[in-house]
Amino acid sequence: MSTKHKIDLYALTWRLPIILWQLIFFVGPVVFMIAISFFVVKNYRMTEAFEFVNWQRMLTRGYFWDSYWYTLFIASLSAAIAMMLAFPAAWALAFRASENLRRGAVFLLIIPFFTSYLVRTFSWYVILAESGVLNAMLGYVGLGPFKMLNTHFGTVVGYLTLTLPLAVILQTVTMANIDKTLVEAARNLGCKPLATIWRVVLPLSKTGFVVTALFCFILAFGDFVAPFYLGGSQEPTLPILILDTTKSGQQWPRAAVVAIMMMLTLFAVAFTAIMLAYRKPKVAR
Amino acid sequence: MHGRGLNIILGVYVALIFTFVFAPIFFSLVFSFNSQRFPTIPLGEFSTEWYAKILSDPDIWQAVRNSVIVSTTTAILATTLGFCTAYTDFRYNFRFKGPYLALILLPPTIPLIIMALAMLAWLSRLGLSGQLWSIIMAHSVLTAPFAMAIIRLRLHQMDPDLEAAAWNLGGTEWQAMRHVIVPFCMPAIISSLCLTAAVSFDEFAVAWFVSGLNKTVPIVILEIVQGNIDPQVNAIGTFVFLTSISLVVAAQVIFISRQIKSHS
Amino acid sequence: MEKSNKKQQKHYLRRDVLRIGGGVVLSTPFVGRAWAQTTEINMLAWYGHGEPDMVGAFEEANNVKFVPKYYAGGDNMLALIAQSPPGTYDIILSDGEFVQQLNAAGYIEALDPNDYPFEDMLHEDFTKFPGHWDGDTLYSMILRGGHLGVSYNTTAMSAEEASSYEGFWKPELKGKVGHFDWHLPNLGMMSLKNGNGAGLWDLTGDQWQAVQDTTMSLRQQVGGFFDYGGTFNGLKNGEMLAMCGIGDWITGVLERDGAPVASVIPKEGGIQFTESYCIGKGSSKADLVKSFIQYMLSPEGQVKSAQMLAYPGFCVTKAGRAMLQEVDPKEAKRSHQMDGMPNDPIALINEGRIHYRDIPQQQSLEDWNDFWSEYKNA
Amino acid sequence: MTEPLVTFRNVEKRFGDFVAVRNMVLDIHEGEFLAIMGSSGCGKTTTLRMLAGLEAPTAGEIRMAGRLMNDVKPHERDTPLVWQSLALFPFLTARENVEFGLKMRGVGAAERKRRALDWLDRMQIADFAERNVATLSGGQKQRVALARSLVMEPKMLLLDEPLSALDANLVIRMQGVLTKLQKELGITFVYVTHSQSEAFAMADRVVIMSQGDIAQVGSPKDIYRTPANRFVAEFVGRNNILSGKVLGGDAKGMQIATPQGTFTAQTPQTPLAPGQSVSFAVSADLLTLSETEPDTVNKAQATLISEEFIGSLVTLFLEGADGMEFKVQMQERALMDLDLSPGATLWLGWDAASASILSEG
Repeated sequence: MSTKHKIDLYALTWRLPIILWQLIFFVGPVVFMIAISFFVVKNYRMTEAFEFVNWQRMLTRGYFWDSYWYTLFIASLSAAIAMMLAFPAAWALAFRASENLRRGAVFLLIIPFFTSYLVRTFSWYVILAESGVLNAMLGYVGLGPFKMLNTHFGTVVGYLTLTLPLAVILQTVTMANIDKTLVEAARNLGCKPLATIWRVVLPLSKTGFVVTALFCFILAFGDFVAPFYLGGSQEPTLPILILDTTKSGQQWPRAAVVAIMMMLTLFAVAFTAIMLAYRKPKVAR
Repeated sequence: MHGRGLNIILGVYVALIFTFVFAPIFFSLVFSFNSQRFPTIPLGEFSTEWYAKILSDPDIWQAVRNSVIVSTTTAILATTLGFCTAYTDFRYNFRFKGPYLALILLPPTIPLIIMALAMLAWLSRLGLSGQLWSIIMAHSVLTAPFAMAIIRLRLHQMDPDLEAAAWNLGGTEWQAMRHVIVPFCMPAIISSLCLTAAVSFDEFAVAWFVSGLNKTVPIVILEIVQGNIDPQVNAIGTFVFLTSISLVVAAQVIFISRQIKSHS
Repeated sequence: MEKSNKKQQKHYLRRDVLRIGGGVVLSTPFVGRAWAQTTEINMLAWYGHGEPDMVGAFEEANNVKFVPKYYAGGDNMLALIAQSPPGTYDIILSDGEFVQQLNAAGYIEALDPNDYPFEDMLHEDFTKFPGHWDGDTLYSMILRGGHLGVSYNTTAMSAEEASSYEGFWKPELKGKVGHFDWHLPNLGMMSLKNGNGAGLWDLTGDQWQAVQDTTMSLRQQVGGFFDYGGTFNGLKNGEMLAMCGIGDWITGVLERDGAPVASVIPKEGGIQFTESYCIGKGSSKADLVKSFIQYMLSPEGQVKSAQMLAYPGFCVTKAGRAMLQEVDPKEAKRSHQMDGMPNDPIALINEGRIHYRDIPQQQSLEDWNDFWSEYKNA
Repeated sequence: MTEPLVTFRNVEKRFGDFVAVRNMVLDIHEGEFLAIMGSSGCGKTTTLRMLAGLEAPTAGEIRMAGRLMNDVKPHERDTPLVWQSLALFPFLTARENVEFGLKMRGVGAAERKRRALDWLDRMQIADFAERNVATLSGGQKQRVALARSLVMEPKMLLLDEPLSALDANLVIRMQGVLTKLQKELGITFVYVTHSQSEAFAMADRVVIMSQGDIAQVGSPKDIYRTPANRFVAEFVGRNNILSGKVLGGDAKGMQIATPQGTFTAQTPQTPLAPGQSVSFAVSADLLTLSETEPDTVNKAQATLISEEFIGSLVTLFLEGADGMEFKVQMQERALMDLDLSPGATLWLGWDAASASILSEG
């Protein structure tokens, strides 16, 4: 706590190694990736250079932009669906469930996070197949079969596998932390239940919800497993494009271009979201 | 507020959500004991064939061994990184604290596939790719923020006077760290070790890119899914599930339940 | 650079011991630690080539252990080699048409032709396979081949319909046609459909445009793009009723499993994939690898290749074929590897209905690849 | 007196632009009970933290027994602190908490235990020695905290509002415990508080701080009866503060003209020139109240506004000329024969000795 200008060995011990570690293993790779996007590939070998050819090539390709808008769309859509599906459950857990029940539910929802996502995806594959579990069950009640695999539906189911538990957990925790008396006060003042949610619960949970939606978006945006195995990679999302690009002929520089475009998009989305989340709520909406 | 009917509807809804979340886990378990190579309805016979197969495959044992090495080392490294950052954030104020915190907190916002690409390119440039170490370095960066968050939350609950009290009673800064900060954070440290180990144990995108010829369990799963797809995947999945779940339960029992309790 | 890629690791378990039973294994998983050190051979190959059914017996006999890295396409293979230090891979299983590029880039060692049974080849093409020789120097040893045509679900398509690539456009198949996610075999087939015949890889600008148009017209039929596992699963569970870009190498596995699928070589002609072994440049285990290649070219090895669990390929040696007929007549019959049988792969080659897979002659691989990405996004 | 235990010489502490302590000059003597008092943000806690070495002065010198302490680290000092939050280690038992300092100083386990139990016994909580501190009551925790500091056998004990979290009854009890301890041990207590009653009840000397400055140092009685300046007068007790201009005066008294009339106050040590602006304070309990004009030196008429009872003590609020509010404090029975209906006009009276001139500061 001294204000001396001597080198404080103790303070540096907790600071310097982390800075170094993160510079080498986090900043390093990201910066290097940016550098790579200017390299060129000759005979399947990457050669150092400073050329814009990769940028030019990728950004002028129709399929890049098709993938880009599709990925943005499907990731946003699945984040929105995850948020909406999660809300009633989270609301019930936050306001209607006992504390023990809530804790148990959150605990259960943590479990899937630590089971293999690949295995769960593979399981969906079997469930959603035309001859799969779900269609068989629907068949008993005379419905279907429906084509669910290799469709946008399949992709979204895959994304939800990843994001829905997270959305429910974060929403529940957010709403459980709302001061209950505010909700009761609103009810007491004659606010109808739905209006209470709209005028009291949602504004109070805004920050938490925006962050939750952002996480859902990030997870879906960067996932290649769901669109590939459940969506039949049509249309290919950006992560699949990255894989395709690296697979075909060491085109790392072009993959780097795609990756950088993804990062820029994410930063833009995250920035907007954070601005939204921390903006002062309008009074009396 | 009104009543029973709403509660029932909500209960059913929550049950549906849980069904969605647990269906793949449940069916994976079922298929792992199903004799068919390509599971369809109706199911085939009960069989432990796939378990016998993975248990007798030395490559899978090697992968398990690799995964254990990677996840424990990652857990220790990430928790150390997380602890240092959390403590620095708790204790100090300095000019570039914002960037400093961003440095450790940003990685999860970057999609794994991008991290994977960048890591491989960078590590092979440094001559560090294709080894177990490569996975560990990448995973430690990816999981440290979770460790940081857990430990920071715990420190947030600590009376800041405790550390000063230790100095005041004649302890050096190092002694205070050892006898006060670390014991106080111990539950969070253990939780963090469990959680980071579990995350690392299941991560495949980055591991797949940087691992070279060293395979961890999720990479083996990925290769089976990409290649000779068969219910071994489910058997391994069940195994991974059991491992992760014991780690998570440990973490839960020790720390998380306390967090939720004190926050609601 | 680093030696670690080649670093010797202890071989923990021996397969035969483990086959005794899982329970024993579970209690003593690392019992093999004290055993003699095993030489590791790094293999770069398509999925399945490093699995126990292929290499297990050789590993046993020679106290070696194969460490496989699987790739997904020839350009992927080249990329993987390019980004690894020389000597990383001891043995490379390459598609025939990529050998030339491997050689040009200096990734592979020369072989001694006297080591291998060239006198016993089933077809003269196999002795002087394109790209495998540079003048009189041998660089790659052919292992096996397979034919690509129309693969289909026999309940959804008749053999008649499948006998032309036209079959993919059958209205009932809308959304049920799948692609193996690699441009070469798919675009090759479209080129054959356009009647380019033997010139399927040597396309003028107009022809290339026509191939693109033909391909695009198929897009509405397409239900997905799959890797090996996905192709497999899609055909098996009926999600896909016809697949473009594959052949018996996938349907054969499913047939063995009792699925109603088949592959035929349509009247426009079929494509042959050819798989060949190369020795990685700078490998310190070239002698071991050589004896492995010899082993795989022996009748025993050829039978293993024909029976390979991941996907079958036909024998290239007469002795291998004879032995297959003897030890596994069922598989020999299923794969038509019997003289006088219709669709005998060797007979198909003799009839001129088979074209070896190659890389585009007038366009770059990149152009094809770019079009493929566009097509996927369409 | 012997050489002071602690000397502050022109000590200043800044946090960025904020000056927490300004040009502090203060001696702390051996064996005294010194209270530092002030409202929050006045610098009292910063002063204490500088004594403990938790903050280093920005300028000036702090010496302990002659030794310059500015840059001596906290753990190299002998200044145990009883924290406002108590800062007991929640993962340790009561005994382990008390042992902590000894452990840091490398005292052997057996010796540590003996001394810790000894002190716990002395604080009458030996029964709870092996209990986790989280399970103890507020008063018990307080005693553990005291024992933890005193087991170090310091020459000086620092206390930072240690009683602020306790309920009123317990505060009185603990005040007794603290004064008794201090007398028995004969060591210096430096006690920081915002509570007048605590400071005045226990301390030998009180330091009153305001915005980083020392406003007054003195015995409780000095401060109460003769506040040095307007701040102290307003802060301490219930003072009536009147402002005006000096007319003149001699050693016996000074005449001051105010909007409420001309009054005589005690002559300060530094005489004031006529015409100078000045304030003086009269403690509320030194005012007399009557229906007829009193025969005191100073008198003024005022209208009763309201009254406030605390037990048998009554505070009356009256309005004098120019809207000046007077406060009068007295026993209830002394008011028996007065007409106390609101709006009644009453006479206030006080002696010149009761009115002390405040230095402007």
